[in-house]
Amino acid sequence: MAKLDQLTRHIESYVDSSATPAQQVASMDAIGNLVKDNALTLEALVRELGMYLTTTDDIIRARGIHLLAEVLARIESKPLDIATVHSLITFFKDRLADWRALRGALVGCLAMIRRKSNVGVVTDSDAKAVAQSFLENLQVQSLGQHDRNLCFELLNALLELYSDAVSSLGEDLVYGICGAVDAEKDPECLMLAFHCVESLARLYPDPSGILANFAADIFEILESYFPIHFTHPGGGHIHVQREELSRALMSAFSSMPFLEPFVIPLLIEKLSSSLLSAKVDSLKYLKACSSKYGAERMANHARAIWSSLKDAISTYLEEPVFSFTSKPIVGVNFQKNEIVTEALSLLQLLIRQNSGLLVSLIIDDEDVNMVFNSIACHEKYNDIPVQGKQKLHVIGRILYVTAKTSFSSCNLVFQSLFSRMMDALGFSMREINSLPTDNMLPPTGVKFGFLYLCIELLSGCRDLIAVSEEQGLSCDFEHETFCNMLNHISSSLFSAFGSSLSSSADNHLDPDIYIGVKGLQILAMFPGDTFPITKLLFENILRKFMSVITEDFNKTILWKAALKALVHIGSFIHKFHESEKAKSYRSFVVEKIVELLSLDDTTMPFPLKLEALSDIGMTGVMHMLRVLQELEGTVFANLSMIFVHRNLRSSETVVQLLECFSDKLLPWIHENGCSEEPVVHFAVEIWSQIGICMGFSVPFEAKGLLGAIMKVMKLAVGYCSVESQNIIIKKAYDILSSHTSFQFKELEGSPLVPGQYDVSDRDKWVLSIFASAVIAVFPQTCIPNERIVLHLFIITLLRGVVSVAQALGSMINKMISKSEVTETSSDLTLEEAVDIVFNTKIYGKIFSQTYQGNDAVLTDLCLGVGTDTSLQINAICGLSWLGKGLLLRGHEKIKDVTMILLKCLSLGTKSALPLIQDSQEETCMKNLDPLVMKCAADAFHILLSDSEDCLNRKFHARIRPLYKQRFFSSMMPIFLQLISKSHSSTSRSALYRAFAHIISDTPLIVVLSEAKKLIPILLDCLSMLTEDIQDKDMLYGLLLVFSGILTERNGHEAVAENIRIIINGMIRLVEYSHKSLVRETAIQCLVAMSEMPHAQIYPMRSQVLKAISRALDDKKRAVRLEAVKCRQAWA
Amino acid sequence: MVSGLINANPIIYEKKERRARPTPTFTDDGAAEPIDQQEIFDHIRDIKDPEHPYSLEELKVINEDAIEVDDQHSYVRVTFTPTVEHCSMATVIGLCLRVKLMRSLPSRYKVDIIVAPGSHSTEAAVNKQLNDKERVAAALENPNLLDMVDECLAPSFG
Amino acid sequence: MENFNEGCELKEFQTLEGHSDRVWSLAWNPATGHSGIPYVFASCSGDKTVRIWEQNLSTGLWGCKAVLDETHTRTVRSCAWSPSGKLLATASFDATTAIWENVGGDFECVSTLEGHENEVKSVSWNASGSLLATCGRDKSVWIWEVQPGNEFECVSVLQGHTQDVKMVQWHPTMDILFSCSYDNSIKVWADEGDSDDWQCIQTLGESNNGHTSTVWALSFNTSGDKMFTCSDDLTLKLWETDSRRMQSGNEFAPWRHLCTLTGYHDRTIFSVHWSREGIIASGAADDCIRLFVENNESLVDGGPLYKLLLKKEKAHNMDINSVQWSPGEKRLLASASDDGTIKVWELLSL
Amino acid sequence: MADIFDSSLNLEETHFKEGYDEGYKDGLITGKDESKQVGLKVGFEVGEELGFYRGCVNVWSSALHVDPNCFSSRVKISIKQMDELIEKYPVLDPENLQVQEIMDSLRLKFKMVCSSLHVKIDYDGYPKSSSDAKDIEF
Repeated sequence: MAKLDQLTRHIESYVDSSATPAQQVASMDAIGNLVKDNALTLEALVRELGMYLTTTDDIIRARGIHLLAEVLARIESKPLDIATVHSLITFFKDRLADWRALRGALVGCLAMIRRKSNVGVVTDSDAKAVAQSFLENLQVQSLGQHDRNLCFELLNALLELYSDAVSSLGEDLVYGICGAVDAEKDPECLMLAFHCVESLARLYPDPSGILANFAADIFEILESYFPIHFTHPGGGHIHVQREELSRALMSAFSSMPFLEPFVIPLLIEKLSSSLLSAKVDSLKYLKACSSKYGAERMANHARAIWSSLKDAISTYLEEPVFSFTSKPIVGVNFQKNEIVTEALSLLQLLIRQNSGLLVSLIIDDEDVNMVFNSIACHEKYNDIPVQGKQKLHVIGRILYVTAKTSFSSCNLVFQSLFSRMMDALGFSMREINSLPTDNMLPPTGVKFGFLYLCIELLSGCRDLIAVSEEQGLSCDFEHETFCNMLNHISSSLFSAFGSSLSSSADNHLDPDIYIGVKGLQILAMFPGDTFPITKLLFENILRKFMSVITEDFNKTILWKAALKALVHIGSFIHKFHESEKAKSYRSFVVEKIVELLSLDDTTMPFPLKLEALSDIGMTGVMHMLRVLQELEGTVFANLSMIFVHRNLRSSETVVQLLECFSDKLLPWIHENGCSEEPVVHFAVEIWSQIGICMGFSVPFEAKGLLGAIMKVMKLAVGYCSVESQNIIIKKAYDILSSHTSFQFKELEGSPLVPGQYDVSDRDKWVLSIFASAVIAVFPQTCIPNERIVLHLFIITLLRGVVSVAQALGSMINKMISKSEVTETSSDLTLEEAVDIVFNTKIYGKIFSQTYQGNDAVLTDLCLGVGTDTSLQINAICGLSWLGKGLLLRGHEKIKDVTMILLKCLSLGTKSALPLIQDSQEETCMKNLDPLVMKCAADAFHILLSDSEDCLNRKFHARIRPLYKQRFFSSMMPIFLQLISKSHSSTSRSALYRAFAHIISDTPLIVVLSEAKKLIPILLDCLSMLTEDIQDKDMLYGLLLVFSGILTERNGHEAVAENIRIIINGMIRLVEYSHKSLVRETAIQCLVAMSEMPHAQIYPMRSQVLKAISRALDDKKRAVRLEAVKCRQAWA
Repeated sequence: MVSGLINANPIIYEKKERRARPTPTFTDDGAAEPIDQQEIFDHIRDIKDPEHPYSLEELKVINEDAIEVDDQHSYVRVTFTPTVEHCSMATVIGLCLRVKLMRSLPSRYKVDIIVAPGSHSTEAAVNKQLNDKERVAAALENPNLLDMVDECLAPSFG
Repeated sequence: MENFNEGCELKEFQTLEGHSDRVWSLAWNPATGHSGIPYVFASCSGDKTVRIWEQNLSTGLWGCKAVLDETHTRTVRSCAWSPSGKLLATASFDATTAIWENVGGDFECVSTLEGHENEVKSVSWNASGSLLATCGRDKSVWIWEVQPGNEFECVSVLQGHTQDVKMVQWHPTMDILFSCSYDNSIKVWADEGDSDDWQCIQTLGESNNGHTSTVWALSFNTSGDKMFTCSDDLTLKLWETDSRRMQSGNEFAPWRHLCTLTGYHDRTIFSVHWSREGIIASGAADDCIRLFVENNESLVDGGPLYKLLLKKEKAHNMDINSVQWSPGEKRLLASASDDGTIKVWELLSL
Repeated sequence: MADIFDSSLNLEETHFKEGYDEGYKDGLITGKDESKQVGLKVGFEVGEELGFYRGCVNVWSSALHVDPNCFSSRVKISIKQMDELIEKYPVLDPENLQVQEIMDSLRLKFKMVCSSLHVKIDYDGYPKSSSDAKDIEF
């Protein structure tokens, strides 16, 4: 009972016209749920609604019916018995006549019709009845948008779910639907309407049946919509996109083959419209229709379509890009253009449908003939008049498409046109049986046009073959005419292209060289070992190109083109590297190129050799391996040349070789994941070489050499896996320990007493290379005898070997810490290592013969024990790389390091440095040396800047996220304090310098957060940096940070408090004479300042304007322009 | 004053592509870049016409070749061509040119603004007025005129 | 008077900064610079102010003694001291002319003369200080009479120029008014009879081989029988009248063109001034100051009557708007420029 | 015999004649009222300005009646001259050549009096009406 009045309440609230839509929906859902979970039977509901459904009050009645309908729509999946279904559908069917209550009726019918068969479904007869009543009662176009929408929904539902039932309605149905669709404007309704038409077509497929009789009318209705374009502003409330709608119309069109006589002419006509979208649409439609309508029907229009296609292509095809770098590798490359693409694919479709007809059209086309008779005969590209070129390219494309579409079309075009071309080129196709010979030069000169057409044609049929091979359909090409023709004429073609290539001096345009090279390339890229292109010919082509490579290296364009072609061929052939042709490629190209290196002719410039070598190498793994092998050989041959005969020329050679290796080959190997074995071998070999050479006196002055070797070593190791790294490092260590004069015995104990006070150049050499190997290893890689290595590094970094310092840093960075250690391994833990580095005593004598004090540790040296400044500087430099290692992995020891550095910077302000005991108070009093301070300050740059040489991702460093941020925020307060406390000007400027480094190396956002505190100091830093020209770049870097703060929104209130000093500072920088970028940026800062509150900046106005008026006369234009802007901003 | 536009529908011309200068290499940071034709042109090309939403360049009122500059002797002469022969806006346009250059060039510069010979009915008069600095100064103290000028000089949105 | 030759030097004595815009003109106080009274001059500027500069007797340097602002609302174009040196008249683009009185060192505006439709461009006192003349863009020249109690009454409005009038200047000895204009002419005005009936009694235009462009300024020699005018046509012109007939006063002595100094200047000449000793200074838009003197040789062979004594290149960084010789013993020249500065020069003969 | 054609031969002429006459008639009429309009306008303007000066002069003269020495002699003269000029103005004879001249000297005198009396009266009627044009002159 309770339920009932609950129900009535809902009903009333719904029917009540004053209720808000939300309320109505709510009550609808409520009722729906009641019914869904059987709390209420439909019968009950209907009984309840009774009077609402029948009352004469239109509004109430309409609402009542609508309510019932909506409820039904909500319970579509609820099983209902046949009787109920029947009575309901009958009810709604009848209501269709009641136009005042139409909405409900439509919703109701729709809900019922859409019911699935397993839950009680409308019978065919009922459905048919609905359809009838619909057709009798509804004037769709007289209804509102929403109702029309419903109508079409209903129609679609009927047509799809009850096709058989409604089909019997025949003419009435067709007629009714036409009426409904006619003059529909709303996009959403149209979507449905088009769909109706389409289903209608499915209903009456018979080409001469009922529907066909209506063809004219249907077309008349649809025609007006093509091409679809939205008049009212796009987007907005419309949910339908133009494309969808266009597609819907397209399938409507294409669904009715009998529309062909109407549709195709329309489309052809629209194809010539000036509206771009119309063109594209017509092409798309034509494609859709022709595939649906079929060859026979389309044949009637072939000629018309052909000519308008040709026009379309001619208007939109641009000049080809005559280059080898751009895709596609085989064919000719054109700018993408939608119309051209569509047109060509349509053409392809038509050809596939009816090759005979289309090809004959093409062959007989007057443009084609014009091209063949006149245009193609010109010798050079630029002899051809512009329109001529255009025609040539168009016909070329068309031939390409024709050839690649199908065997039949390919055959046809070959039989007709190809032989004509050959005749024109002076090769008779007559004696088709004469065996191909290589040295068969064309009797006539080069004819650009024909060669160009050949290329298009060849790449066409080449693609055809390639594709059909990929699809694995085993067709024997021996029986394809075109293959035979090609096979027979190929060597003539070869000589034709070849001659054009050899005749082309380098002053020629690219196109002339292009066709020659391209032609040969395509010939060489036909699949199959013997047919249609024989191995012999293939080899000839390779020879041809190789001769260019080895002889014509002065003709840059030609040379590069040939090399590219070889590369393309190489990477193509490499796919089937077992094939004969692959073999000959290896012997004719790879081997020859490789030989170039070893044979010592000075004619061909070495860089070119290397370019060829690397490019060919990168065509495939096998080739690469061969190249590596050779390169390695050459490197070592030359190395021994250097070491044994101190031959400096070969040292240049080696440097170039190594650079090629590290810049080109290594990355390729890495990316193409081929085995690292050769790389490892290479690295190891270098070490053995070093081992050997140690006997002799190496020209160590050849700095370039050392650099190159170090680089290669780093990269090689860096790219390798842990295992391989172990191998290399092991080898390296052996060499180091056995072939240098370092006394490893002495290095074990402490204090460290190095055998001699200065390391020999040779040892430095080996050490640096070793260091660069160490720099690049993975954390897991084990370094033998780490303790000794550490000691060695400590000693030698004091001698100023930077790479050693970097290696030390890298080691510390990658050491496994105690906590991480899994199984007890022999190698050091991080903690031990750190202990070694910071606490190993170094024998006093090392830092000066005279020094009588006791032994010291590294950090003491930084603080300047002893008198030797250079020693101290080296120590600091070493410490800073060490620090970088620690900082990156976020080790707390970095604090001590920075404290020591600070100690070197700031004198007599110990209070700020709790961490440092005053043991060396007196020592730090005497390290006033500004050089030392500068070095200590620059240490902070080393700490924070990203280095290319070491401690980066490439070399597997451990990098803790946000380490810069952390460091910055920990250092900032300390620096603020130190700076405020420091009295001596030298240390103050040193502090500024260090801080400047920190700020400019920290991400801007972080700096921004502290902007308020920083600005005054920043300004001091800036003015300090203006003193020494050396610092101009640093100054610029810092200024950029500063301008960053100014331009940043949330920088503003920080700025507000310092307006005066900022402006004054910037005005000073506007005068900075050593770097115009500084002046420029300073002015930009002033511009930014002009946006501060007017009241605050007004007092400064005249000053600024004065400074700017001077800047207006700056000697650099960029500065002047900024000045003008600034003046505008402040005026 | 003639109500309505002096020249209701002027011909609009292509904007010339801003010539990109070779980016100065900072290796020769010391090398001076004297003020040249193009720089002057870039200063004035975007000035808007007093009665059209187009720039003087688009209206071909000015073009680069009509600028004569001698940085050594600090001298510039700009010759402009009013859209129509009797354009009463000529003086205002000239004024805009002068003001813009006054604001953009070093103070050492001497600037002459003249109407292209035969391009204006009262050529001499216009030239005399535009180059009488006393009258220009007075003009720039006249709020109505100054607004008009600033309006024309306002950095162009385009 | 002594004979100037080459071997003179115009030495910069002091540069005075203070104006925040171009300085249009300046005027030495005639009652200063002798018998121990420190030199004083006034300058007026585009910054709407007038500044009074006084020489410090101990240092010999000038300092800004007073700034006369908040009276004129636009550029102050020119200023002139009454012969007594008590009153200073200033003409402004705000269409008014202000009269300032020096009361115990500080200046107060005792009267403003209104009447011009727009910019007033020049003001000048007659020799006796009883009459004041102003001119402006409205093409008219106004003559005012000084009444007791700093009252000024319009005597007459002279209309004759066809374009704005750039400068008015009274004859050094007689009540004859000279005006020069944008219409390229110089007009001479005199009172016919005694009934305030001022008429134009002579026009020196192109027809009397006068100037071919704007005439910016004019200046008389001490005796008043010669006058130099300077112009936008890049020339200086010398005019002469019969001094005896003029002194007799019962009939008007017409002025005639004597000679033209051309080829010396290459931009507009804004100012010309004639020193007691007969040295003519010119200031022009080419930033140069030039000095000319009579060419005694020329009397024998008909060479040029006047010759260039010296040319001071880059005397200022920008246009020179006004050059004025000081009263008193010293040969001081003051120059005012667009660069916002005033320079005091001393002419030294080596 | 030929007279059948006459009419057609003279067709253009007759048409032209008719057209001309009509045009002429219209021209006369429209011309008349246009000039009438202009006359009204100008007449009104002149009248207004004259009236304005007349008013001022009357005020001043009556002031002089009360206190003959309230203005300087020069001002008295000027006022008197203005009076005469206004009288002299040939209101009913616009063709008269003096018109402009008189009006000019009237304006001049007026300005002089005002400035001498330090009064700021401006006739903001006809002459200033095209002020917006003046705005951009310099």
